[in-house]
Amino acid sequence: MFQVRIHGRGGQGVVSAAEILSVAAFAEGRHAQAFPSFGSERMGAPVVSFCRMDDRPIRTREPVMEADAIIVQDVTLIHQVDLFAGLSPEGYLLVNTSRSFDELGLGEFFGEFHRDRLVTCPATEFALEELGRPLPNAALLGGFAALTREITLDAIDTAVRERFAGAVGERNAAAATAAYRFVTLAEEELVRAATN
Amino acid sequence: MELPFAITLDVGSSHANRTGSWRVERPIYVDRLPPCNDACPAGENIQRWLYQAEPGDYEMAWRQLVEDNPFPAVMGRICYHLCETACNRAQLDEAVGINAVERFLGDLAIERGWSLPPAGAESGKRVLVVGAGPAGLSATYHLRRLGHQVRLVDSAPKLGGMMRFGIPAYRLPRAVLDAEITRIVALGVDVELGHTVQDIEVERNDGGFDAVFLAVGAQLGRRVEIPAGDSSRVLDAVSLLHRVAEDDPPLLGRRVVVYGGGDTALDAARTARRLGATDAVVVYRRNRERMPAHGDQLEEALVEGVTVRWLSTLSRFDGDRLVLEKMRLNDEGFPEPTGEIEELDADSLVLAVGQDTDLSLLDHAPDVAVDDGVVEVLPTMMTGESGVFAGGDSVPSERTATVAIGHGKRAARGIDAFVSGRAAVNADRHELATFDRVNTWYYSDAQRTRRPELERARRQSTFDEVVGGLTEENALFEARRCLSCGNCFECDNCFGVCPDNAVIKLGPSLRYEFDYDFCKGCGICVQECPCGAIDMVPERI
Amino acid sequence: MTTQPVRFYQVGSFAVGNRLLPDDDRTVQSDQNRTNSLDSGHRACQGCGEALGARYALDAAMRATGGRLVAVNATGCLEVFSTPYPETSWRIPWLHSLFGNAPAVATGVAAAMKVKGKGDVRVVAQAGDGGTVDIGFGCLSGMFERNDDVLFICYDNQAYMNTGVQRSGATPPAARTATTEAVGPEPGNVFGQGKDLPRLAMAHDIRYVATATVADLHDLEEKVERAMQLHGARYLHILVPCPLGWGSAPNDTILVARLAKETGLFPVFEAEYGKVTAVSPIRHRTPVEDYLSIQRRYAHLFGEHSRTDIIARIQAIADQNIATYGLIDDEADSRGQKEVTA
Amino acid sequence: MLRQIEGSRAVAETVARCRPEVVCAYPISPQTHIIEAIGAMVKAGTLSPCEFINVESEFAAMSVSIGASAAGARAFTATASQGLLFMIEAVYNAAGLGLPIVMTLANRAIGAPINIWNDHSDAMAVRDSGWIQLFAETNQEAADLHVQAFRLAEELSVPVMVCMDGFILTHAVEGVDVPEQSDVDAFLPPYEPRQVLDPDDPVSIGAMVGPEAFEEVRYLAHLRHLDALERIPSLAAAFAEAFGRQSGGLVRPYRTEDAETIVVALGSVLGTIKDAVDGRRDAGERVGVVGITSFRPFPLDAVRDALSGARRVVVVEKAFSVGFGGVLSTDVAMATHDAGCSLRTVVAGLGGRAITRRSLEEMLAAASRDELDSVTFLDLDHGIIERERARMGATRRSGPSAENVLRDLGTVASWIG
Repeated sequence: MFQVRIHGRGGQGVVSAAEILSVAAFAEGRHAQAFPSFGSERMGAPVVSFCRMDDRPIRTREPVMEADAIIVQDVTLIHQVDLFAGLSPEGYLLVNTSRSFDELGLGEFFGEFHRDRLVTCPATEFALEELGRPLPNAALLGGFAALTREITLDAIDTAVRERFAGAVGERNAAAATAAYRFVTLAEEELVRAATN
Repeated sequence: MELPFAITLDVGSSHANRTGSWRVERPIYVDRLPPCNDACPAGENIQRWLYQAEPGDYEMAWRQLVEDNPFPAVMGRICYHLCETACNRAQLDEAVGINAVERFLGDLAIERGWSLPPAGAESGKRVLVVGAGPAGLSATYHLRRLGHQVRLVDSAPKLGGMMRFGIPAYRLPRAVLDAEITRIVALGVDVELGHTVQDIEVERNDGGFDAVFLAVGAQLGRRVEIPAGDSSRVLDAVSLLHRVAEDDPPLLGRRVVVYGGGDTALDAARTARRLGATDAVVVYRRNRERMPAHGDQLEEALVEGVTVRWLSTLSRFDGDRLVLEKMRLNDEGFPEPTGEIEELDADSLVLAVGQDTDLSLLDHAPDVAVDDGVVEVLPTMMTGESGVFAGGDSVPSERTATVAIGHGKRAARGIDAFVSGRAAVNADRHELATFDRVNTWYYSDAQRTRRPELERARRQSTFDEVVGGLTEENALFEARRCLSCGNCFECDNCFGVCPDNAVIKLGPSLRYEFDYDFCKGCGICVQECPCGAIDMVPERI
Repeated sequence: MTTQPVRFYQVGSFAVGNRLLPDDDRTVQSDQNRTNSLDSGHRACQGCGEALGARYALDAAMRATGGRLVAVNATGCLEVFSTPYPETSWRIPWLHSLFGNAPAVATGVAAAMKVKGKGDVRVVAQAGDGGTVDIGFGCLSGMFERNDDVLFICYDNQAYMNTGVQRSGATPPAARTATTEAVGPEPGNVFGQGKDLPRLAMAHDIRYVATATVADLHDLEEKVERAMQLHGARYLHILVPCPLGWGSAPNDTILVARLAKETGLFPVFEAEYGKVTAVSPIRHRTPVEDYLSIQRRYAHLFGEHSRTDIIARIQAIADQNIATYGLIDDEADSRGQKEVTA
Repeated sequence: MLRQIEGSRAVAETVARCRPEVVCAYPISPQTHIIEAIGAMVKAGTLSPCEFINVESEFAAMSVSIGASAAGARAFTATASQGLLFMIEAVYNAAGLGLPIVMTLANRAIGAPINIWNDHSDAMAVRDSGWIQLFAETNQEAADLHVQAFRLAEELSVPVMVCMDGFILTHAVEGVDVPEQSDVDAFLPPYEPRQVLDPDDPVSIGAMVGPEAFEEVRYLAHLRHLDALERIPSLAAAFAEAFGRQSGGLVRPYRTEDAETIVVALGSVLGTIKDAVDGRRDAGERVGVVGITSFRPFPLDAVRDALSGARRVVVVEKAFSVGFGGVLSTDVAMATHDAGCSLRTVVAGLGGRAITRRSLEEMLAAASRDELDSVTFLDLDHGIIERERARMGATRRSGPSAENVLRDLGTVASWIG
C-alpha cells in the first residue's frame, strides 16, 4: 500500500488532487482510496486529503498518519501545520514552491530522509502558464508521478482529463506534463548530486 | 386492501358512534301561526300562499288562497289588510304587500279563467242563504264545497251586496266582482234575486231547509236629526253609493258636505268629486288620529281634493248654508262642544254616520236574540235558534267585507257540523310566530313595492280603478319579502348549519327531519332558523 | 316552476339554501347529496365551529374537484375528534401526520399525485390556528414559497383548544386563555402581539389568499371553489368559533362568527398575488361590545369592574380594520342581490 | 461497472436507479452531495418521472416524504446529524404510519459543540423510532444497501435508513460497482402501497389510537421488524445472486473462528478494525471482529451465534449514552448476557476523531491481557480533561469547556487525523 497525504488550502483543489490520484491508480488497475480531512467548506482554510493505492482491497479508513508521500500545495502552511508528521524515512516529499528547501529554511530538517526523494516544484507557475489560474493540483500530480514512479504520467493524464472536461482537462494535463518533466529533471539533478 | 391495524381506518366507521346520546335538549320542527294568518278575518293561510307564489307557482298559490276565500281579486282591492298591520316584516323594514299580491293572484286567476275547486259530493242537505253579499256568497261557496245544496236569495237585483252597492267602482271594478261571483255560482247554486225574505221561519219551513244562514247586511243608512231647511238636499251615504252603483246618481250640486268619519264618508266624498262636485268637504267631530276610516283611504281622498273639517259637528243646514260647531276633545278623547260656530256653503249634505240592519224577517223567530240592532251568535255563528246562523254586518263585529267572508266560512263549517249532527270543532291554533323568533339576518333587505297609482287628474273625474295592480315581477318580489314566520320554507339552514350532519333533507316540499342518533343538541339549527320553525325541548331523561 | 328575472330571493345568499335559486347558484351544503366529507359520529363539542367549517370547505372542494380530493390534517381538535380509533368521520382520503407539518405533507401528496400522473387529484391541507400560525408556520411558508399546488385551510379558533385553551399566535388581545388568564391590571392576552397570517400569506405573493367565516356559507364556498380552480399555493383562513374556548353558547356559533365580521374585528376579503381584490362589506355595523359580551373569554371586560378602556382599544382595532380594508360599503345592504346578479 | 467514484455519487446514482418518485432535499453536511447529484439528474431529465423538492427544513423533508409515500410514491431523502434531530418527530411518524420511505443518513456527530464530522450519535438518537437501520461498511455496500432498502421497506411497509459514515464514506472516492438499471429493475418491483390516499377508495390514515390498541400497534410494528430479521438475510442472498456480490445481511463476522476476543462494530470503521485484527493475529492473538449491518432490527440471535466462541467481546462504537456508556454495547450485552463472556465498551471516533489501526491494536492487546476498562474512550487526551476539571474546580466562571479545550490544543489547523 502506498499512502499519500496532500496539504493545501480550501479552494486549491487539495481534495480533487487526492481523488484524481486515486482515479489514476484505479485506471492502472489498482485499488485506490481517496478522501479528504474536511473542515467547513471555506476558501483558504487548511485542508488535508489522502490517497491510498494498493494491489489489494483497501479496508482501512484511518487518515494517512504514516505517509509514503506528502504533497504540499501551499508552502505557506509550513509554519502552521505539522506537514511532515508521519512521513516515512523512505518517503517522498513534493512541495509546490519556486524556492529551494534551503531558501525555505528546511534544509537541515530533512537529514533523516532520502534527499533525492524531496523535491520542490513550481507547480503554481506551471498552472498559471497553462491554465491562467493558480490551481496547482494537476501539475503536482504530474510531479508526483515523476518523483515516486508509483503512477504513470499516462494514468495521471487520463485521470485529469476524466476530471476536467475539454480544454480545461487539456491544460491541466499539460501542466501535469510540465511538472513531470520538471521533477524528472530535478530528480536527475539530485541523483547526480547524490552520486557525486 | 388490508389496512394497517388501528392507524388506518375505513370511511363511514364513525357512524358507530351515536353522538345523540350527548343531548340534553332536542330540536323539533314546529309550525307556528304567522301573524298575518292570525290577523286575517277571512282566515286565509297567507304565509302558505305567499310561499307558493314565491317560486312563481301562482295557480297553486291561488288555489291555496281560495281554500279560505273565494274573492282574491275583490279582497286584493277592498280588504283593509289587517295582515299587513300584523306583519312581522313591518318591524324589520315595512310590511309585506300581501294585499297587492292577493290582487295579483286574483286578477291572474280571472285572466286565466281558473275555476274554483268543484262542489263536494252531494250531502242531500239544503241550506238557505239570505243575502248575497260577501258573507252570503262566502257561505254559499264553502257550503257547496262541503256538498250541501244552497238556495241563495237577495232582495237586490244583482249579487254582491255591499261589494256592489256600497263600494264605489273606482275601488272595485264591477267586472272583477262579477267574475268572482260567477265562479261561485258556477258551483251550482239556486239563486233568487229580487226576493225579500219577510219571515225567516216561513221561508225555512216552506223550503224544508236543514239550515239557514242570515247575511242580510246593514243596508239602512243611519240618520242624525239636525234642523234642515230642505230635507231633499240631505241624503245618506249608503243610498248615495247604492244609486251610483245602480247608475242612477242623485244630483248633489257643486258643494257637497259629507258628515262622518268612516270609510263610507270618504267613499261618499270621493264619489261626489267624481259626480262633479268642486268642493267635497268631510265634516268630522274628532281629529285625524281618531278617525275610524283607514289611513290610505283618507290619503287617497285628500289627494283627490277632498277636504276635511276636523273637530266639527253639524248644527244646522239652512238652504245652502251649513252651520258647524267647533269641538274639542276632552281628556278621554271624546268630543265636546265649544260653542264656536262656523258656516259652510253646501248644495247637499251626505250623512255617513253608520248603518243599521233590517231584521224584520226575524219578527217571528223568538229564539234569535237581537241586541243593539244586531243578531247574537255563538262562535259557530249559530243564533239562538237551532239551525239558524247569521253573519256579516248583521252580527256584532267590524263591518268589513273581509270579516263577512270569514263569517261565511265559519258559518258554513258550523252548518256543516249541524246538518251532519256533529259537534263543531275549532281547529287548534298554533302558537303565534312572534317577531322575536325571526332571525332577521337571513332576509334580504328590500323595500316594499309600490302599487302604481292612477294619476290624480284622471281619477277625480272617472270611476276607473284608482289603485293599479302589480306586475308579475313586482308581485313576485313582494311575495318573496315574506319572512314565512313560524313555517319552514326550506331554506336549508338547519340542514347546512348542523355540525353533526344530523339533519336529513327529505327533498323538495318534504322539509327535513332530525337524525337523533347523531344530533348533539347544540341548538345552532334553532338559532339560525330564519323563521323560527324549530323549537328546543328538554330531552326526557 | 318559472325562472324569474327577479333578483330578489327572500333569503338571498344569506341562508344555506334557497329553493328560489337556480340549481347552479345553490350551495353545496344545500345539496342532499353533498359529500359530508366530515360525517356524523365525530366527537367535536356541541356547536363546534371547526367541524362545521371543515365540512363546508371540504364539501365545496369535493364539488369543485369532482371528488378528486385528498385532505391532509395537522394534529389538533379536528384530527382528534374526527379519527379516534376505531372510527373515522372522514369520507374522503385523509392523512394525519403531525402538528407542524401538514403543509409539507400536502406538498408530498401533491408531488406524488403529479408524478403518478394523477394530477387531477387535488390536495387540501388543514390545520387549526396553532398548526398554522405557530408550529406549522415554517412548513407553511416553505409550501407557499415553493408555490406547491396545495390549498391550505386554517380553521382559526384563536387558541390551542385541543390542549385546553392556551394562547396561540392567533389569540386576540384581551382574550382569556389558560396561559393568558384574566388577572392583573391587563387581563387576558396582551395587545400588540399575534400574527396576521392572511397578510403573511399575501407577502409570499401566492396565487390566492382569502378569509371567510362559518357565518357566510356562500362566501366560503365561493372562495373554496375559486381556490380549487387555481393552481399553486393558496391559503384560506376561516374563522371558526369554539364554544368551549370562547365561552360562547353552542347555539351561538354562527352568530359569533357573524359578529366577528360585522364588527370589523375579522375582515373578510380575497387577495391574489399579494393584493386585496375584494372585501365582504359589513352589512350591519355592530359595536364590538355585541361581539365580546357573548363570550366568556371576555367576561372580565364587563360587569361590575367593566373595562371600557380595553373595549375601546378593541373597538379601535375594529375601526382600523374597517378603514384598512374598506369594510363599510354603501351597497352592502343589497349584497344578496348583487351576488346573484353577478 | 466498477468505477472510481465518490461514495455520495455512487449512492445518488444507485438511488436514481431505484426510480424514486419524490425526493426531498435540505442541505446538511455531509449528505449534500447525494441530494445535489439526484437534483441534477432530475433537472437534466435523466431521472424521470421524479419530483425533486427543495424544502425549508429537514422536518419538511421527512414530512413531504410522508405525504408522498402515503399517496403511493416511492420517496427518498437524506440527512445527517442535527438534520435528523430536527426531523425526528416526522421520523417517528413515518415509521408509525408504516410508510416505506428510504433515507440515507450520512452519520455525523450532534452538537453542541457543533461538529460536522462523523460519529453515530445521530443514528443512535433515532434507534427506537421504528425505522430499520442498516449500516454500510464500504461505499459499495452503501450503494447496494439502498437497492435492498427500497425492496425491504416496501415489502414490510417499514421505513429504512441506510447509515453511511459521513465524510469517511460519503466523501471517499473508491471503486464502486453502481448497480445497473436493468438489474435494479429486475430486483426491485414497482411500489405497491399497503395503504394509499386514493379518491376512488378513501381511507383515513393516521388515526388517534388510545390505550385500547396502542400497545398492539406497537407490537405489530415490532413483529414487522422481526419479519425484517428474516427478510434481510434472504434479500442479501437474493441480491448476491442477482448482482454477484455480498452486501447487507444481518451480521458479518471476520476471523471469528477460534477467536477469544471478538470486536463488534458498525459501519466503515470495520475496515480499519479488520486490519487491526490481522495485525493482532500476526502477533499471535486470537482476535476477530463481527460487523453488524442491521442495527435495527437488532439481530440478537445472529449476534449471539457470531460471538458464541468468544471469551471477550469488545464493542467499538462511535456513540455513547452520556452518563451510562455504550449504546450498541447494551444491545450486544442483551445478546450475550448468558454466554459467559466479558464485555467491554470502547468509545471511539466521536466527532470525527480518527480511529487509527495503531490505537485499535493497542486496545486489542490490552483486551487480550484483560486490561481493558469496562468503558474506554479511545485516544482520550487525559491531560486536557484534567486541566479543564482543574479550571472548573478553581473558578465558577471557568467558561465553556469546548473553547477551553481548543485553547489548550492550540490552533485547530495543526490537526491531521
